Amino acid sequence: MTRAAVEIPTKKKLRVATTSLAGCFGCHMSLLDIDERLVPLLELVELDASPLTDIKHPGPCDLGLIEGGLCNADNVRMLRVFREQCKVLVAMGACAINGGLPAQRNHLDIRDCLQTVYLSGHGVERGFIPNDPELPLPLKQVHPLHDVVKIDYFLPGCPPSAEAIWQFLTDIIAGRTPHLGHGLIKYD
Amino acid sequence: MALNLSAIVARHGGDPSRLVQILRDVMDAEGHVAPPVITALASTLGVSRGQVEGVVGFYSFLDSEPRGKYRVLFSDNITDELSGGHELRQRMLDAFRLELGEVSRDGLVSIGATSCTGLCDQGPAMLVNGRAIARLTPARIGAIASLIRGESPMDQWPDNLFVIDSHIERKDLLLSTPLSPGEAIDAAIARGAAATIDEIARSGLRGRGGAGFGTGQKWAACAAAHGGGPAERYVVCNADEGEPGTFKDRELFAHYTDLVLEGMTVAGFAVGAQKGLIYLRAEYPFLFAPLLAKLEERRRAGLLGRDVRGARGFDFDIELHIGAGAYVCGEESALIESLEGKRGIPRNRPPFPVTHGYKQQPTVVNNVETLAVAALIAKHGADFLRAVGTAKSSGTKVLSVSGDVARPGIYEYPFGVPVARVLEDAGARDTQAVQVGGPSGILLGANELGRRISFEDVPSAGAFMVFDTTRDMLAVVENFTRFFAHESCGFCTPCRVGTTLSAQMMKRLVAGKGSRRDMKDLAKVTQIMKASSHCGLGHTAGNPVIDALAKFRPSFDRKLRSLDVLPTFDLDEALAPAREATARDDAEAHFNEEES
Amino acid sequence: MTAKTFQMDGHDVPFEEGQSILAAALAAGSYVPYLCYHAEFKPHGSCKVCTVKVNGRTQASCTTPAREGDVVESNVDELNELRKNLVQFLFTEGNHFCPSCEASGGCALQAVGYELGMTTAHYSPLFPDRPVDASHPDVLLDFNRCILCELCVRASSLVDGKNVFSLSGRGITKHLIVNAESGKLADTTLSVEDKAMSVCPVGVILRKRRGFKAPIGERRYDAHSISEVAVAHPEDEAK
Amino acid sequence: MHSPLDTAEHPEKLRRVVIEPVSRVEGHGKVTILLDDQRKVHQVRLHIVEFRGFERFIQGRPYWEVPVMVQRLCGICPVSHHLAASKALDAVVGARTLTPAAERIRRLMHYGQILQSHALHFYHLASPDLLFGFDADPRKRNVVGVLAAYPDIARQGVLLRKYGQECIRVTAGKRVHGTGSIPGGVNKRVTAEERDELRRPLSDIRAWAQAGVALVTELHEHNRDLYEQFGTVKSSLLSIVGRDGKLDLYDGVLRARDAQGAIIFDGVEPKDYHVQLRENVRSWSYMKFPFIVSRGPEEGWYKVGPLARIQNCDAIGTPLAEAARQELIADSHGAIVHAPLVFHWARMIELLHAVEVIEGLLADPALLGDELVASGPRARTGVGIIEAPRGTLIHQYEVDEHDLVTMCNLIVSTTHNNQAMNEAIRQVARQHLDGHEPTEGLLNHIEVAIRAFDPCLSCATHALGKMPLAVEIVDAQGALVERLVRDGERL
Repeated sequence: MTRAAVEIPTKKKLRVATTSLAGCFGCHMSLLDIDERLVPLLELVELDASPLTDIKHPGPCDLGLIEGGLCNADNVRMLRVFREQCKVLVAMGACAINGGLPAQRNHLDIRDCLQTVYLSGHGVERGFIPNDPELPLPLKQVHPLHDVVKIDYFLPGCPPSAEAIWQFLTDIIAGRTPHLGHGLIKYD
Repeated sequence: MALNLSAIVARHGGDPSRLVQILRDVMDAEGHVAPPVITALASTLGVSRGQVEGVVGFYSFLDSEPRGKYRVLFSDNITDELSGGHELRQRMLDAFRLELGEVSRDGLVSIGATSCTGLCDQGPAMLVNGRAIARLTPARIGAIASLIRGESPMDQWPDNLFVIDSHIERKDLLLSTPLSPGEAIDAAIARGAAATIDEIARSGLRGRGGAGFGTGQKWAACAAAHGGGPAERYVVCNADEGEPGTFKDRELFAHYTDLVLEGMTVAGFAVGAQKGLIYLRAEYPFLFAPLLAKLEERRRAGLLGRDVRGARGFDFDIELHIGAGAYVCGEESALIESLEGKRGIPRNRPPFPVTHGYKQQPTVVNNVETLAVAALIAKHGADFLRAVGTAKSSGTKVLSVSGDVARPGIYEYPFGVPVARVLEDAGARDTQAVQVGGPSGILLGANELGRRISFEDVPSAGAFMVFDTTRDMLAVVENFTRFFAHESCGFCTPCRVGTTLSAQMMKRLVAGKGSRRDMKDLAKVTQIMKASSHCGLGHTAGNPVIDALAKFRPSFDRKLRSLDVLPTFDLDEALAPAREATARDDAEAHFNEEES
Repeated sequence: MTAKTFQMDGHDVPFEEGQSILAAALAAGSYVPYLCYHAEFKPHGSCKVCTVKVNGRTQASCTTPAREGDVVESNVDELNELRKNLVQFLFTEGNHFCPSCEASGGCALQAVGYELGMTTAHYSPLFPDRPVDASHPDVLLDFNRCILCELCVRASSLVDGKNVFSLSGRGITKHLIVNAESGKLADTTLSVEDKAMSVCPVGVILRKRRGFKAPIGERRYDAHSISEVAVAHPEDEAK
Repeated sequence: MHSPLDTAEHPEKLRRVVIEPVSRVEGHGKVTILLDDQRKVHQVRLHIVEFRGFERFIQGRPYWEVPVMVQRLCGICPVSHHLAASKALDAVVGARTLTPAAERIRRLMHYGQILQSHALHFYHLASPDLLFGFDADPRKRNVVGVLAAYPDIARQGVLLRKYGQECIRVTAGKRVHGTGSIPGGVNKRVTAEERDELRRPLSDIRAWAQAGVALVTELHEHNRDLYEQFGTVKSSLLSIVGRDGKLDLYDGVLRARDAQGAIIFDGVEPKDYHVQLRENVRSWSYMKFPFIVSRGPEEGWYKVGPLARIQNCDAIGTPLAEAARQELIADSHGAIVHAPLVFHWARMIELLHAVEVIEGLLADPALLGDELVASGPRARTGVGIIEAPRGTLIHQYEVDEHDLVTMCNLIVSTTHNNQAMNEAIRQVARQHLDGHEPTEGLLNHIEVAIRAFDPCLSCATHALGKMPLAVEIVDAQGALVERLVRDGERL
């Protein structure tokens, strides 16, 4: 294995934080699906807090990309941290935009959901509902991000395609208003 | 209460267009219209079951599931609210340990809310099994609760509970010109049909329901429909006085019945109709029996029936239809749908009712007050009306004055009367705002009291609700948005969704949980409703919001917190079910105040 | 004799007497977004997505008869914004989980959303509770996605002569019902050959056990946008 | 046996260190560590903190929607859920045997998934620890750092992942959350052009996969003690194996071995999984704790995933990967390996295997067939078991006569490893934290152990979620004394 010289970049890059709240990480996967273009992208972008880095909480950022909706108390708190830290906040993917599949529990009583999974769940022995203070409580309903904070842009799709994410990011980097042209807006 | 369905259907001649009336009778007999009854009715009447179920589902006063043996509905107009209606409602809910809209477990009582019952001059008001009770007080609520607990039959309840007062405070041309039964009909017959229409047209009479369309023009179009040839023509009296804050038709029907019926008959003569239909709102049950008696009396007097007043070939009779709780049926084409036994969905226009109305026949639909005025014109001529009012608004307007005034009631003025004059006469003090024409009308601020009631300036269907400076105008507007959300027929997207979103946003704003985004969205939603709704309900549903945003901006701003966006839901409350399931109450199981 | 025309967005559009502005525009190759319109049925104009300006007044183009010399605006920012808002209303009102919907890719609501550049439903979703009806052996009704266009109501009544579908409720509680005392589709006379089976523009009326048979890329609006499909085969699209 | 660090005797007297969220893993979780005044560790727990309720809201949905719906459990291995659900529902629609084309197309999809997920996990997420050291500068201890320092390795990782994703796109319609697999088969045939397109880069892909195996082998040899000791706790192993006993990640029967390699059960048909496995609930995690019934909840926990699989099977059916496997076995002189860091080695062997399998599928003319769906007599229930990238994945459904799902039970890979991960981090805490002030670098050791299992916490949140790191030091009364944010540069 050859090791290249490491340069800590000094040029001012676009500082980007990402996170997944009640999401499946599919949007992050789609971000990675820009494949080789990751290399030029990472020359223009500095990753702050993200599942890909060991920065656990975002500092001041130019851009925040959030995947996933609001399912529990922690999601709400983390979203607010992102809103405080990020100049531009983006709801990425169906869950962030409308709650997504997890919102299919919204017509159910969360108490009933918990009971089904932990009390009467198939093959569960001596079941009870986890109740440790370390665990964030689920919200009554799953909510989209814009129910709680201002969202600047919406990047739809489940997940948004790599092309859509690329288009969006290159627009932002170039200082343009992001515009998803034909074929890049998808809801599925 | 055994249900004799075939007797009910027979009473209505097995006529599917009487479906709403039939269902009302079923409600009276059984308290609800059960699914098997819907099935039986559909097959008896020869219509699809879905159509019957759809009608039951459309009207507020028809239920497919059992409500309480005593069905209590509190009037939810803003005037009821301002006079303590919500507190009384809560008192009654507490008495029976019920939530709003709930039926007690023993099936004894259900307590809900209904749109304005037209008793704003003597609110708060309620309906119990369709019967109106006004001037509610804690004592009356207590008495009613006892009667219900004792399961006392309603016809044994003290009569004084059901007394409806009359407050005619100012009379002008319409209310003070006497007319003997038959006089106007005679005059019209003498003048001839075409000339009667001309006379009406020349008088400048415009519809008193709010839109102000020329009555003569409407009659002429109806008479000329189908080339003026033979057709079944209809005259419909729109007495579905649903606009919150208006109760003038109630008084006209109570005390000027002959005048209204005379007007209908004149219209029937003028356009060549043989049948008149009164569409009376269900909230005025105290008018039903007197009205039916009056119709019978007029039949006996030769004022209705064959060869009216001896005029050969002028056969005209009037049928009474009662609504079932749907504001949108005040819209003339929705009203016609309802008369035909359907869901009250406004029709696409053209064609207009004057050519394709009731049963697709030429139909004139006029407001109660319009018809009463028409009777006077038939008798006294066009100039009688032209002599008062303004250039484009001849005659007078009957106003229903309520809210923060010393003397609520009926006030008739020549068109052109300044708003301030009405306020003064009614004994208003420290007026902050006046809602003229009801929620769909215009909200005037204190600096606009010099404006005049007329088609040129501030048109009004009759409602005149006064708010003094102690009132929270946001709460007023919130009540109105709730009203429209409840009354939207749901046919078109903008109104169906827009009214609901407006109501939600206003609710947040009033609770101090709204955001600037809510205000921006409110403005946008009302704009969408105005631009693309199917009928007047949607077009005007945003009016109070638009007016309030323009004229009472500080009221909104006071309630806003500084954040641009606030949660659209209560964060801590959203954790409550999970707290319950886990029996947790630690700090992490809550959003603290700062977070919420 | 020259055909009668009106002007739309600066172009002459020919029409036949009695034709609506929408029908004439589609026939002439000009797309106007719509959802509740269907060439085979009398338009009723409930979705309002086809709203245009006729001589300066906003009107639903499906229910407005074309008139000689009318000046119609359609493809302009103001109206597209209005339409987008109406589509947002529809998304807000129902439960539209496109990711797991078998109608995705062939859904007119979704395709019109794409066409209008909608990236979010914007408003706070209402998340109504609308249970599915799976009682029928061959047909599933998923009311979550209903946009109340009434095409099934019209098709069942006018073509199938069955009145399987109706509407009940009012305002935001308005909903599709079936013609059975049980409220269940199994107790109606619906059959899979009925016209009502094929008119749903979204994913409410579904042939059972057929979901996801069409792969991504081969669904109705995968290769061509709804604006292209609608004017290429206006009659077919309406079906 | 649970380690004593599962639950402290007097938690109220201890200080609490939190790693939240655990990063460079797929999903949300957090670790809490309780220490006494002498920094002795008393309690270590990996909490899965999210609950999404899939098992509940799938009830009442039509069965054919399920394979598409359950993918949203996880965007990293959506294909695993897609296929596990499809397999369960194959039974419901009576498709006892798939058509030859459908079988191959699903396998292509699945091995594409194994390839992309393993590449993602090793190159994008785990390699920074292994290449730079566990306590290297957190600012560069990520994929960007790898790109800068080892551009060739990073680039190969990106392209390997890309190739796997392309296999998925061709078979499922799109890279993430496609719709290709349906009950009874697939909806999309593979064209000759698509096949040829996938064949073109194969020789590079194979070479890079081999280089990947070589890289982990080299890393292991360079730091043998660490790789063998770090977080090592013995347990049973579980996976499916092919009916011929060979490694098969798409289909087979359940086999479990004890820590020494003796068979606990074998040949268990998927539908009988519940006879062998049950689940426990703990108060402090939304993720359940499965165990082998015959061993009981205390001792019946086990490991799943690459390390379990390559030791559980009799052999790997492809030559390059089998040779690599033999090397791994030889390295431990045939003893069962339990070291979490060796997961990486096993993972790269499987990655190589996936490339070989794909190569074989692309050479098989049956792949291009156009008979895609099979059916037969309906059944009420179905169980689908597949080896997802990170371990055994079980989907079970009951479907009523109206075609609606009435019961759903999911045991996802990460859930199987729940106890194993907890035990591993307890071991790491004992080995590295006890008596030390918890620094960022030390706390990353905890995460390194979690990462070795490649936990997909996203999957696990049908009851879950994400993992940053903050250290909160509280006094005996529970008041916050100090908060160290293990936040890369902002520590």
